[in-house]
This record gives sequence, C-alpha cells and structure tokens, in this order.
Amino acid sequence: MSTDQNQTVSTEAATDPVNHEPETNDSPPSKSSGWAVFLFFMIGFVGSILSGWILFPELLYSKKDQPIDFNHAVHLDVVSDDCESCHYFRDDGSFAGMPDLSSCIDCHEEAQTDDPEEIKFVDEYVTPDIEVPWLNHSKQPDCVFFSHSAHVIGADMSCESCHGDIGTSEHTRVYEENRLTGYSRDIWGYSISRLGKPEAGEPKPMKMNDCAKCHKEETGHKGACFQCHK
Amino acid sequence: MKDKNAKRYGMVIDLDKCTGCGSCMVGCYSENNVPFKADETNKLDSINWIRVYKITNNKTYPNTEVCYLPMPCMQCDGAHEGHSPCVSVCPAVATDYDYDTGIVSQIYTRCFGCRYCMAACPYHARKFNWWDPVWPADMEKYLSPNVSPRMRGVVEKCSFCFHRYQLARDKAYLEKREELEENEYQTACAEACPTGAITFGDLNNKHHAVYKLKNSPRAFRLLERLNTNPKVYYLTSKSWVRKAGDNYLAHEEPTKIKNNIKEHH
Amino acid sequence: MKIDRRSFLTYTTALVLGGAAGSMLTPAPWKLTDDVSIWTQNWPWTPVPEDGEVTYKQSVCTLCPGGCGINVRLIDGRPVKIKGLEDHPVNKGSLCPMGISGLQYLYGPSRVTSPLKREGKRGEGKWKKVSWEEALGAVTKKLAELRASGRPQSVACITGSDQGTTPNLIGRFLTAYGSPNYIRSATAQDAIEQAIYLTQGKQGTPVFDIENADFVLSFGSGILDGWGSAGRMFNLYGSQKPAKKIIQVEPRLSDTAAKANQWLGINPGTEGALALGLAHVIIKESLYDRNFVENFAFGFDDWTDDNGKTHDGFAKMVKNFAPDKVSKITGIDKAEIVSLARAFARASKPIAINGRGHGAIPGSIDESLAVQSLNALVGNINKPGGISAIPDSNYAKWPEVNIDEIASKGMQQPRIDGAGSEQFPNTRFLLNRLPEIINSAKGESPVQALLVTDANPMYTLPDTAATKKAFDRIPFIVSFSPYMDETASHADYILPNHSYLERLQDVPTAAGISRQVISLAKPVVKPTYETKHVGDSFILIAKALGGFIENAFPWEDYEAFLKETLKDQWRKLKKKGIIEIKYDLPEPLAFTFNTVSTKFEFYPTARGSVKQKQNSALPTYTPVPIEGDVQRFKLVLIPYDSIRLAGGAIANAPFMTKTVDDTVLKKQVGLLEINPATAKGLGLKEGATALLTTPKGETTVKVHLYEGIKPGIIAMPRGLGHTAYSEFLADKGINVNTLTGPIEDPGSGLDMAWGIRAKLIRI
Amino acid sequence: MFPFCFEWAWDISHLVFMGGLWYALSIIGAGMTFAIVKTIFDCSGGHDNQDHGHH
Amino acid sequence: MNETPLIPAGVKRCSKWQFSLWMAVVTAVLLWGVYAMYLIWYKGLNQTNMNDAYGFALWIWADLAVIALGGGAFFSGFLTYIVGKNELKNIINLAVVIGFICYSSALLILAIDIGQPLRGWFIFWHANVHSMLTEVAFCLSCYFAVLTIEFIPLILENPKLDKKPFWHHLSHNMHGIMAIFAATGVFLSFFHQGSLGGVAGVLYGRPFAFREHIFIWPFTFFLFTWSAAAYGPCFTILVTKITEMITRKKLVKDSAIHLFAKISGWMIITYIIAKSIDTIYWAFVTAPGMGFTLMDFYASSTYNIGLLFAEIVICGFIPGLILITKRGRENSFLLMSAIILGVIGVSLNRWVMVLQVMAVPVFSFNEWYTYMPSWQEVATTVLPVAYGLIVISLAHRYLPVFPQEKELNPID
Repeated sequence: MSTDQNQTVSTEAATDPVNHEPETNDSPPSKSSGWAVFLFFMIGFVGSILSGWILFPELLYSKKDQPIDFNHAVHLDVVSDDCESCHYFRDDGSFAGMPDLSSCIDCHEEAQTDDPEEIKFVDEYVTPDIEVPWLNHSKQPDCVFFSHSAHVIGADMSCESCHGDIGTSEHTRVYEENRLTGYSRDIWGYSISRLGKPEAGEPKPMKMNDCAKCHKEETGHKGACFQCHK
Repeated sequence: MKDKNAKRYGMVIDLDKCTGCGSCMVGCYSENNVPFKADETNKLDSINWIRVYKITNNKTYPNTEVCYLPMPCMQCDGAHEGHSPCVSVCPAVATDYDYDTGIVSQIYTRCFGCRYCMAACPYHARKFNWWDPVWPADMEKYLSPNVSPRMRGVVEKCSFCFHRYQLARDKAYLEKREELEENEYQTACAEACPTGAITFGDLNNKHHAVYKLKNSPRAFRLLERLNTNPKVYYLTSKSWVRKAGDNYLAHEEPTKIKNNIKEHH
Repeated sequence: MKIDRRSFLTYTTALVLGGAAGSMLTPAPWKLTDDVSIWTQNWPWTPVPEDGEVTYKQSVCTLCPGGCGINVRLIDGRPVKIKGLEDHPVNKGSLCPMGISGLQYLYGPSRVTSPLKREGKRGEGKWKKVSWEEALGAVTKKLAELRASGRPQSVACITGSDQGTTPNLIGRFLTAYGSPNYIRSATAQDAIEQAIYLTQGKQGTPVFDIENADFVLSFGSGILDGWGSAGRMFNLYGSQKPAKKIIQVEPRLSDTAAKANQWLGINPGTEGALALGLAHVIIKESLYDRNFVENFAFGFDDWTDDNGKTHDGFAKMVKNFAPDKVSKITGIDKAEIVSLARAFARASKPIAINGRGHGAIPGSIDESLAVQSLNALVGNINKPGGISAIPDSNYAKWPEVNIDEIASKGMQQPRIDGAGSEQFPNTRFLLNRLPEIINSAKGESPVQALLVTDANPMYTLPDTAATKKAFDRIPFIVSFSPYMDETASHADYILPNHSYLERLQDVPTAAGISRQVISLAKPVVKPTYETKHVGDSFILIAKALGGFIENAFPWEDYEAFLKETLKDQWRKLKKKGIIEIKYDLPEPLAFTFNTVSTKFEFYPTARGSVKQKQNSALPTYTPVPIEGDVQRFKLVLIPYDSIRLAGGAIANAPFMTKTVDDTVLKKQVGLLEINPATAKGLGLKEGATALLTTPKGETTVKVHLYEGIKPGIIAMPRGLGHTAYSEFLADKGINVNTLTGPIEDPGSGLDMAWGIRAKLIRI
Repeated sequence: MFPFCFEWAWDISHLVFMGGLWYALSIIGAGMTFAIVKTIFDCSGGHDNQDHGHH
Repeated sequence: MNETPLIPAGVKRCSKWQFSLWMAVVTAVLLWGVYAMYLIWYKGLNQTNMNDAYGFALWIWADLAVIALGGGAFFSGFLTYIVGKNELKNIINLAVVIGFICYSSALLILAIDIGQPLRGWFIFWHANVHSMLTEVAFCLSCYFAVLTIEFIPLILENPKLDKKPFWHHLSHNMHGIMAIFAATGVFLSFFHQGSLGGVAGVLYGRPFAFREHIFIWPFTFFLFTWSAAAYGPCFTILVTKITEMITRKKLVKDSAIHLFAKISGWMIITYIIAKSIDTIYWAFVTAPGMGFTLMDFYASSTYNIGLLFAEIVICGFIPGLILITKRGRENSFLLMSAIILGVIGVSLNRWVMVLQVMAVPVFSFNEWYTYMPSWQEVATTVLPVAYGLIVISLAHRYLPVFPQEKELNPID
C-alpha cells in the first residue's frame, strides 16, 4: 500500500510547530468552557434520568379498557361458591379461567338491571352470541404452563395471594399492555424498577423470578424448568 | 432437590415388535406441534423428536435382515444423575434435568441457539429450528395448546411428552392424589405405536411394565459405553442389532462388555 | 460562552454522553433489553394455539377402506389430535400413520374450499370459484342434455367403494338416470372375492381370520405395510403369541418380510406356481386334510361331467408342479419348498393369503384360486383361523326404483368396461379396461360425462399417459373430491365433498375381519369450507333432473336417507358409533357351499367361458406375461407399497411424507432400489443418477443400493410423483404408474400386472 | 451473574466462577476509574505541571 | 482535508489516494460480509449450510482460530509486563492490535452464529457456570475489554489526539497501570483459552473429542492455552513480516523478532510433546474403552490420518525445532516457513477440534457427516479478515504501532 514515491511525509517540524504544547491554538479552552461541557453533560444526565423513569413507562405501555366494566363485588355477593363459581376447575383438573358466555347466560339471558354496562353486555355479546374479549391481566405467555390446581388445591393457596382483592372490585381497571412484548403490565409489576412490594390487595408481579421466590420459600427449591414451562 | 418419591420415567422399545411404520413419528408430530416443510428429505434439517432409523445386518441377498430403530431423546442420566451430556454444556440453562421425573427439559424461550447441546448429544436427538415454522392454509387450527410452538433459531427435542405429565398432575391435584397411575401419563409415541412396541413408565416403580422389561435378557441401551446412561431401553433377540447399538472392537462381544457405569435408582 | 461549530460538537457530545450515562441509571435500557428478548419469545408470526376445554369425539377413519375407529381430541371443539379408538373391533386402538395424520386432511393447502369451474385448459390449474347453485346447475344441465339425446349410458361414475349408503345412493342415481356404468376402483379384493365365489359359491367380503391362525403364509401381502385394515394388522402383530409364524414370500425385503419369521425371495409373478408346488408336496406326502377334501370338496380327484367327459382333478394337475420345476420357476430352493409345505400343512391353523403389497392390483385369478386351493387342502375354510366370506351387509334396502323409458333403455346397454359380459361373467367392475376402451373407440368417446368420487384414477391407474389421453376424450368430467388431486385438477367442475372428518357416513365391514362391523363416521367438526356431502350433491342433482329420477330420491338430504336406511339401527349407531355383528359359523353348515356341487370346488365349474374352452378350469400356472422386450429391457421393475406412502385415491399428508426415508426420496428425486450386485454391473453407486426406461415411459431416478432386493429386480414405491395437491406432495419422485401398464387377466379382465421390464442407464 | 438471577446459587461453582469474574471486572473497573479520575485531576489541577515525557 | 497532522511524527506513509484505493477494495470485501451478516440476522441460520449434525461449523472454527492466533497479545503482555522481557515492547503494540481485532471478530462471529442474537445476553445473565461456553463468553468479553483498554493508549498517541490534554493525560495514566491490565488479561486468557479446549473435551458423547481423567482437566485446558501462547506469537511475527513486506520497511528489529520466535519455538516444542502424550493416551486407552480404534476416527477420505501427522509433525515438531535453533530462526526463509507452518498448525488443530468432532459418526450405522459452507458463511468469515486489514492499515498509518520504525527508517 505504500511506495517510496508519493509518500506523505510527516515531520514534527513541518506540521506541528508547537509540538511540546498539547493545547492547540485554534480553540483555546477556558475554564468556563469546561464548566459548560459539564453543564451539558449534566443536562443530558438529568434529562435522561427523568425521561427514563417517568416518560419511558408511559410510552412503553398502551392502555386499554375492558370491553365491559365488570363489577366483581356485585357478582361475588350473589354467587354461592366464591371465585370458583365462575373461575372453576374442569373435571380433568384444568382451570377454566375467564368464564365464557355459557356461564353468564343463566342470569344474563336478558338484562336484569338498567345498568348500561349490563345492557351493553347483553346487546353486544349475549344476544349475538359473541364471546367477550376480556383482557386478562394475569395472562402468562405461551411458554408457561401454570397449574392452578397445583397452587389452589395442591398448595391450598387463595386466589388473592396472587391476584389481589380483584374479587371485591367494583370496576375493571385499565389494562396496560407492553407494546413490545404484548405482556400485561401486571406480569412485570407496576413498579417499573421492580423494587418494593405491591401494596396489600394489589396483584403480585408474575415474572419468573417472582414465581421462583415463592417456590424457594415454600418448597425449598426454585423447581425444574418443566415444572412451569411447556 | 431430589426427594424419595422421585420418578425415573423411561421407555422400553421392543425392536422385535417395531415394524417401522412411522406412527410414532407422526403421533409425535401431531402431539408436539412439530412443524414440517415442503422438503423434508434432508434428515439433518428435518425436525423429528423421534426418528425411526432403518438398519441392516449388511449381509447379501437373501440373508439380509432389516431392523427398525426408533430413537427419541434418551433422557440420559449420565455418570451421576443429572449429568446428561447436553445439560451441563448449555450456557444459559435452557435445558435442565428434572430430578423429580428424570426428564431433560428444553426451554425454547430461554434457548438462544448456540447449538452446543447438539454437539454434545451422540444420539442426534436435538434438532435446530433453522426456519420459522409455517403451518400453511388453516393448519394452525390443529395446533395443540399444550406444547408451545417453537420459533426460528432455537433447539428442540423430545420431552417425553412432559405436558401430559403436567396435565395428569393437574387431575391428580383435583382428586387429591399424590401418585399418578401408570396409564395416566404415557407419551404420544407409546400411545401411537400400533404394535405396542413402545412401553413407557417409571423405571423405579416395580409395578410398571418398564421395570420388568428393562431387566429382560433382550434389553440393551444405545451407546452405553459412552456412559450416557440413557433411560430408553431396547429389546432385541438379534445379536447383530445389539451390536449395532454401540461400538465394539473386533474381538469384543456386546454381552461381555461391562459398563463402568451401572444404572442407578 | 462562545458557540462555534467546534464547541457545538463538544457540547453535543457532552449532552449525549450525559444522556447515555444517565439512562444507565434508569430502567429504560435494561427493560428494553429484556423486552426485546421477550419479543423474540413471542414473535407475532409464531402461532399461539388457544387453550380450552378438552373433549373427545369418536368416529371412523375413512381415508382407506380399512374402517379403523378413531378418537379425536378437541380443544374447545377444535380437533387437535387423532388416535386409535381403544375399543373399536377392527383396530383395537391401533392406527397407521395416515390415520394419525388425519387433521392434515381436514386443513391444508390441498383442500378444495368451494365449488370450482375450470377456466383454462384441462390441468392448467386455472379455476373460477362458483356458487353451489351454478355448479350443480351446470352438472344437471349436462346430464339432462345427455338424457334428452337418448344417451344416458354415456354417463359413467367412478367410485372408490361399492359398500355402504353413499356408493349405493350413487348407484341408485345412475339406475334412475339410466346408466349401467357405475365403476368401482379395483383392488386385490376383487380377485380374491372372485376366487372365493368360484370355489365356494359365495358373494361377499372375504375374511382372513389371521387373529386365530397360527401360521400365516403370505404371498406378497404387505400385512405390515398397509394391507387390509392397517390398524387391525398392526394390532394383531403386536399382540400375537410368539408361537405364531409368519412366512413372507416376495422378491423384496419389505417391512413385512423384515418382521416375518422367514422371508422367501421369490421371482416376482411366480407366486401361483409356488402355491401349486406346495400343494404338490402336501398331496404327495398326504399331509392334506382328508376329511375336508373327501367330504366337502369337489374336483380334487378326476371327475366325469354329465356329458361323460372326464376332467383332470386338482391332485393330478399339481403333479406337474414338482419342487424341482417350481424351484426353477420361483427361484426358491427346492428344500425350502418342501419344508415350507410340510410346515404349512402340519400347523394347526395355517392360512394362506395373497394380494401384493397394499393390494392395489387385483392380480391373476389363477393365483388367487391356487391360494384358495392351498387353504382348502388344509381344510382351512369357514372355520376359525381360516378363510371365508361374509355376505355383504344388507341394511341398504330402499323402495324399488321406478325408471322411465330412457333410463330403461340406457340400463339395457352393455357396460362400457365389459364387466359382467360373456367374456368376464364373474367380474363386476373393470376400471382398468376403461382407458383402452375409450382410446380405441372410433368416433366420439363412449363416455360423454364422467363423475368421480372417492377415487383418483388419473393417478392410480397404471399407464398414466393412456389414462390422461382417455380422459382428454371425455367432454365433461366432474370431480367430487375434497382435495385437489390429479383427477380433480383435470375435471371441468369440482363439487367438493366434505373432508372425512366433516361428514356423516356409514362404514361397512372391511375386508379381512371375521365380524360384520358397521361403524358410523360422525362429523368431528362442522364443515370448514364451502363443501357439500357428495350424497347431498347427488340428491340435489336428482331433484333438479326431476321426473322419475327425482321420485327415486324422496329424502330431504343424505342424513335423512341414511336414517331411513338404518331404520331401527340408526339410534344405536348414532349413540355407540358401531354396530358389531359377530359372524358365527354354525358348525354343521360351515362346510356347505353355494356352488353347483354344494362343495368346495377345487375345480371351479362356474368359471367363465375362456377357461372352459381350454378344457380345464383348474387354477394352473402360466407365467403372467410381462410387458417389454427382454433384450432391450434387461431388468424388471416392480412397484412396492410402504405404510409411509399412500398409493391410493387419497395421497400422503405432509406428516407422512416427512417420515419418508432419504433412501426413498431425496429432494424432489425418487430413489430406486437395486441390489448392489446388479448396480455394480451397471456401474451405479449409491445415490447415482440414472435414466429409467420402461415400455411405458422414462424418468430420472437416483439409485439406492439395497441388499434386500433380488438381483435383477428393481423396485420403486407407489405413492410418490403426484402432479397435483400442494408443494408438500407434488413433483416429488415419480408416479410408478407412469412407467407401468395393465395386463388383462383373460379369465377376469382384471389387471394382473406385477411389474414391467425396464432398463437403467447411468447418467 | 447476580445473586438475584434465577440461576444463581450459593454454591462453590458459582462462588469460584463468579468470584473470578467479579474479581477481574473489579480490577478492570478500578483501574479505569483510577486512570480517568487521575486524568480529570491532572487536567484541572496539575495543568501546568504536566509531564510530557512519558514514553 | 489535510491529513498530515494525523500521521505520527517522523514517519513516511503512502499517499492519501493510494491508501483510499486500498481501503475501498478492502471495504468492498467488508460490505460483502456485512450483507451476508444482514441476511443471516434477518432470515436466520437457514442461510448457512450447517445442519443438525454440523451445529458447529466454519464459524466456530474461525472463532477458535482467531482466538488462538490472537494469543500473541496475552502472551506478549505476559512476557513484557510480568516476566519483564522489555525487548518485546517493540512488538507488543502490534500484538495488542491483532488481539483486539481477533477478539472483536470472535465476539461478532458468536453474535452471528447464535440462532437468537437478541437473547445473546442470556449467556451472562442466566449463566450456567458449568458450561465451557459460559466461561468462554465471560472471559472473552472481559478480555476484549482489557484489549480495548490496552489499545486505547496507542490510539491516544495519535498526534492529533495527543494534543488534547484530557486524552494526553489519560494515555499517560493508562500506561502507568498497564501492567495491571496486562496481568488481568493474562489471567482471563488462561481461563478462556483453557475453556475453549474444554469445549470439545467435555463432550463425553463424542468419542473423538472426549478425554478422560487428567486428560480432560487440566490437559484439554492446558493444551489450548499452551498452544495459543505457542502459536499466537507466530501469527504476530507473520503479520509484522507481511506489514514490512508491504510497506517495504523494516519495522521491528531482529532482536525482538528472534527473541519472540525463540520463546514461541520452545512453547511449540513443549506443547507438541504434551499434545503427543494426550494423543497417545486417547488413541490407545480412551477410545478403545468406548469401542473405537484410532483409525475409526480417520476413516474418511477428508479426515484421514495424514491430518494428525500434519498437525503434530509438520506443523508441530518442524516449526518448533526451527524456532528453537539459532540458525533456524535467524534464517529468514526458515523463520518464515516455521511461522507459517505454526499458523497453519494451530488453525488445523482448531479445525479438527470443531469440524472433525462433528464429522465422525458415533453410531456404526451412520455415515461420516459432510458439510460445505454456504457463501454467506464464507462471506461472514471473510468479514473479520477485511475488518482486520482495515484496522491494521489505519493503525499503522495513524498510530505509532512500531516504536522502532522512526529509528529504523530515518527520514532525511
């Protein structure tokens, strides 16, 4: 790549008359510019800290309302079997999860009150026989096998221990969905830093580490992969 | 981690009964959402959790004999339980050994596709998703929710249909039972085998069929000399088949080779 | 503070660095790193199957005539898995790979999702979606025209079966319409049924009570390759006692041969000679069942007819088949023949069966008769562990069809395929003759409109080129196929049937099983696409044609028709899914036969005129001619069947093709099996590409060296080389039918070809 | 790699392996911090007394 | 733009145009690699010809090879800063640049090689401390950080940067504690070179790779570390010689080269003796215990016994013997031959420990597995070469890589 002719000769004398002085002459730095550099650095520093903690969570999650503003409290009063009246186990031990219309239809064939939400429910879903597209705050991704029976029956845990006191809620809460992953915000937990504990009655975060923590406490080990993955 | 109720699920495949029909493979595909491509003739990029090999005694016509050899994941125990060839090499713990069942897991969402486990497995039981899976025309409708479809770039393998164990456990919880019946947890291949060549159960449980079968004089395991300590046993009455199942020096006889590692309970 | 370009750059850098440093102290980069990886774990293009309640539905698999019970697992009504039905009398829980792949027939790119009208040239693949009204209207119009012109007999219908209500409904339609040309696809069952009819005088479904036999001598029947009800055969093999012996006689080490206790590599096509050779030894050594032969058989010894003419008996005839001679013909060692004959005769319940591979080709009547005679020699007829025939199920009884004059005239016309004619009096259907008859017809084709259902003759008939030529001469072709198969893709209209899991259908007894089992295939799911039950299509066409035809179908739809057909059994069937009638053999009647002599006829007196002219109706062995000049074509190509390849009307599901070994198919090229010794002579190494030529066609193949095939013989599987369907099946390997042709059995008219001469050149 | 990761265990393998890792990282981190802090100090305070003959 | 101020004082460089042309050519090659890389990341590893039997292929070989060849960096650091061979300061800069190139390439290759690059960080976060690959990833990344730190002062010596007081002082201060970094680098290198050896050695399901007893630990580790230390210097010398040839200048004094070559020679000899012991035990004890003879492993036409001979004798003992003899290493032809053989030898060893491990059938009924890389694999493997050429060219042009250059090539 280099030949004898055509060489660029660089000698100290030729190019750098002030070679023992590192400061160059075209932009003499001053103390004030050093402070300005620091100022800009701090602006960026503080700005990004603020946006990272406040703006970022706002941008990351989209907000959706449930199709119907469901009142758990009212229902819990009238059903006989607590949560399991609607969120029941099937005979094969699997958990039915969100009830489908056939569970609702016994009472809601026609609207029983003049509650606009109930009327909406009957008109938009029951009558045309369309399942309600409930948004599941606790929905785990496809790779997870969560056994409700192991926890509720096997370990005798209450629904509240993970889901909080949703059973006594009178309104649905806003469903926040991670725009990137599609996860419900409940999985990560509402604290963006995942520091601190949820208040009593709030649903628990449901990342794998949260599962592992409880498993470690209750069973002595975090469990093998296939205990919870499929 | 291991408790005294721990199971060691294993399989016994009677090669004398296997006709090579491929039902186990198809049963497995449809149970485990195994994808398929237009061209599956390159068996080195074709995802099979159980593959039926056709081996011959290398004799000329008419003394030729053929034996079919179905190979799922051997769920190796290794020299000491949990030391499967693939488990210790995975850099991200995407595969582990479940001491409660003896089953080697593979977690597709954890795997980042380094393929070290594939290099480690002498049985070629591990398959890589070179492509994104595609189910053409409405075929996504037949996918089972019990096994998570894999994405491109991860390794997958036979899980002994672990999801069936999970589901059976669910039922047991509901019925407040600790133990599963032998027939409650069976793999899809064992279920699909139309000649009943595949038997599945707890190798530690005297009441399970596999317990007796594995002690048959016809029983052997593949590549036992590597000390992989597989939990899949084979039965054959043919000495050449037994010999093909491992490597032997010219003067060695399969039945006379003692393993350094004995199967443990 | 002076801001020039330089300091602007410095300050910006400071800002960015500060921002970067600051962001490290926020959740953003860490959460995003996590979320991006979670995104890869939940890629939107990776499907997430929906969970729900598990239920099971029981039905019957109708992908082949086997009639195995299936149990379908559904999630919230969505079928996700098929397995064998444990308590079904046919398969007892066992199922073949095709049956397990079933859901891939329900969904998938091969489905015809609505009625289609051909737009481009035939086979070009250009279709226009049309409404059911339009499609049915077009078919009705054509059929009405042909009737109006007085040619109802020029309408032919090809079906896959003639048992059960759907085929019967179609037959009824053709009768009312006025065409005798109801043609069912042929199988080995035809030849066996005919042999049973000739020897025992019974028309019915053959029974091979392998369950109770202890010595199975199979003349090339792929009993573990898909012969009969595959589920049943596998179940039998898996549960059989170790004492049971299976002897497989065929030129190739098939899966059956591999699992048999003994494999005898025979020269292909000489199975009949071996059967007679075995008979020779059994008779010579007096190992036969004297009681049966002396009391219940006719034609064993020489006999004199009413005219005083003496005829050779079976015993005398087989004297010509001494082990020496048979050894030369079959290529099997003389000692092997003798010991096999002894073992067969001395077994307590031996049974001999035939029908090569899956039984796709009927084979020669002589061969079937020879095998039947072998069974008779050991007295193994109409008893447990033996051969018999159960009468066709007779539940299909409907009001008599009243036909009009046009129909009456049409029905009096001879069948186009020649079945039942003076030449072939005992044969009911001769689909194999149809292409040749159409191609050699002067003027217009005798078939003016062809209706095809549950059959794919464009693929399954030997000599594909001739079939295509014949079909090209038929002006109007309608396919009722749910899949875009070869025949459908050459049709003018496709009126797609429901797929097998979407339709209601009765499934009568399959060949082989010793009980009458009527199962009900119940829809597992609602139809996914705009399809219609083929029975409904015919009822609607009948109603549209009006008059006597309409009157012949007083039912609203197929279900009503089925209900009335089954009458009191409907409820039971609907509830249980199966009606099982154990076919008991009342002892004293067991050895009564419906033949002229009321005995088992070693000498089948009812045999057609061809044989009579030869003075003897005895099943002798004359080499089945093979097409091709021996000088030009030094090798013999035989098609073989594999359980992993469906060679019949319904083709492979993608899952089945996935199981096919790379020694059978590599990329899009099929492999041909050849003995290494033969290959060496041709300079061919494993995987080498070669040009395969037969008198019927040529193709490029790769060779797979296999010691399990007789030297001089080359073999290719049936079931590859589809030209239709989807990318998961089309253009993979070669359809062996393009390289072979039919050979007409002079006695039955059925195809008895077992192979063809071939030439292999390295390229 | 941290005690709060799922895979972490307080066993000898983790202590040795991660101990080595954090040891190495600490040296690298401490070294670089030292170099940078000293440089900032040199630039602000010892500006006039700097030594150029470092080679 | 006048680039003269960018060029170190007192040295001659080729013209801007010549340099630009050269850079354009190499950049074109680089872009080809980048395109292939893009294809692989976008479409997945189906762009390669790897398969389920060849899960590790060309890339992993390239990875292991560049790490071995880059071994000159840690070893020269070890010799200079810890043993105190000051003579080697004249070549250590180049060793560091090469190390930087090799290790950054290795990391890039790993990022291309994995099926799910966006999950690559799992190897750190969800580390399985028992996996060799985890150890490799950790040490590789840490050592890359060290190499970057070692490279920074050299960059800061660029005349233009040296004028800024911050960079000037930083360079100075980093120099001051370089020995600590070098020692850390040596520590890390011992580990990751060793665990790379362990990568194949622990595969007890692969009779060709597996070693038992002390031959797995510490031997497989020791052999890889030792061979990288032994052959790495060969590559450093080779690059020096090639740079000298291209620039038509002497850049490093013979005394430094000969010292480095001599040390390399003794390392090679000791390594190859150890390797021979390992091979003998493996061939006569380990393999037969699993039912294999040595020749079973060399039964293919590609992988025949000549490969073992080439690795141990032709590329082992021969270069070793040349380099330990004064006459050998001081004869320029013999020196050149020895270092080239050395470079081939270690690359061959890494090839065998990756590709042949995959090729040998474990079942008697399986054939040898064959593999031919796709163009995408070749392009992404060439990518680091082009990248390396660019970095070396830039470094040589703008940085005082060779401290003796000014002295050896005085400008009139």
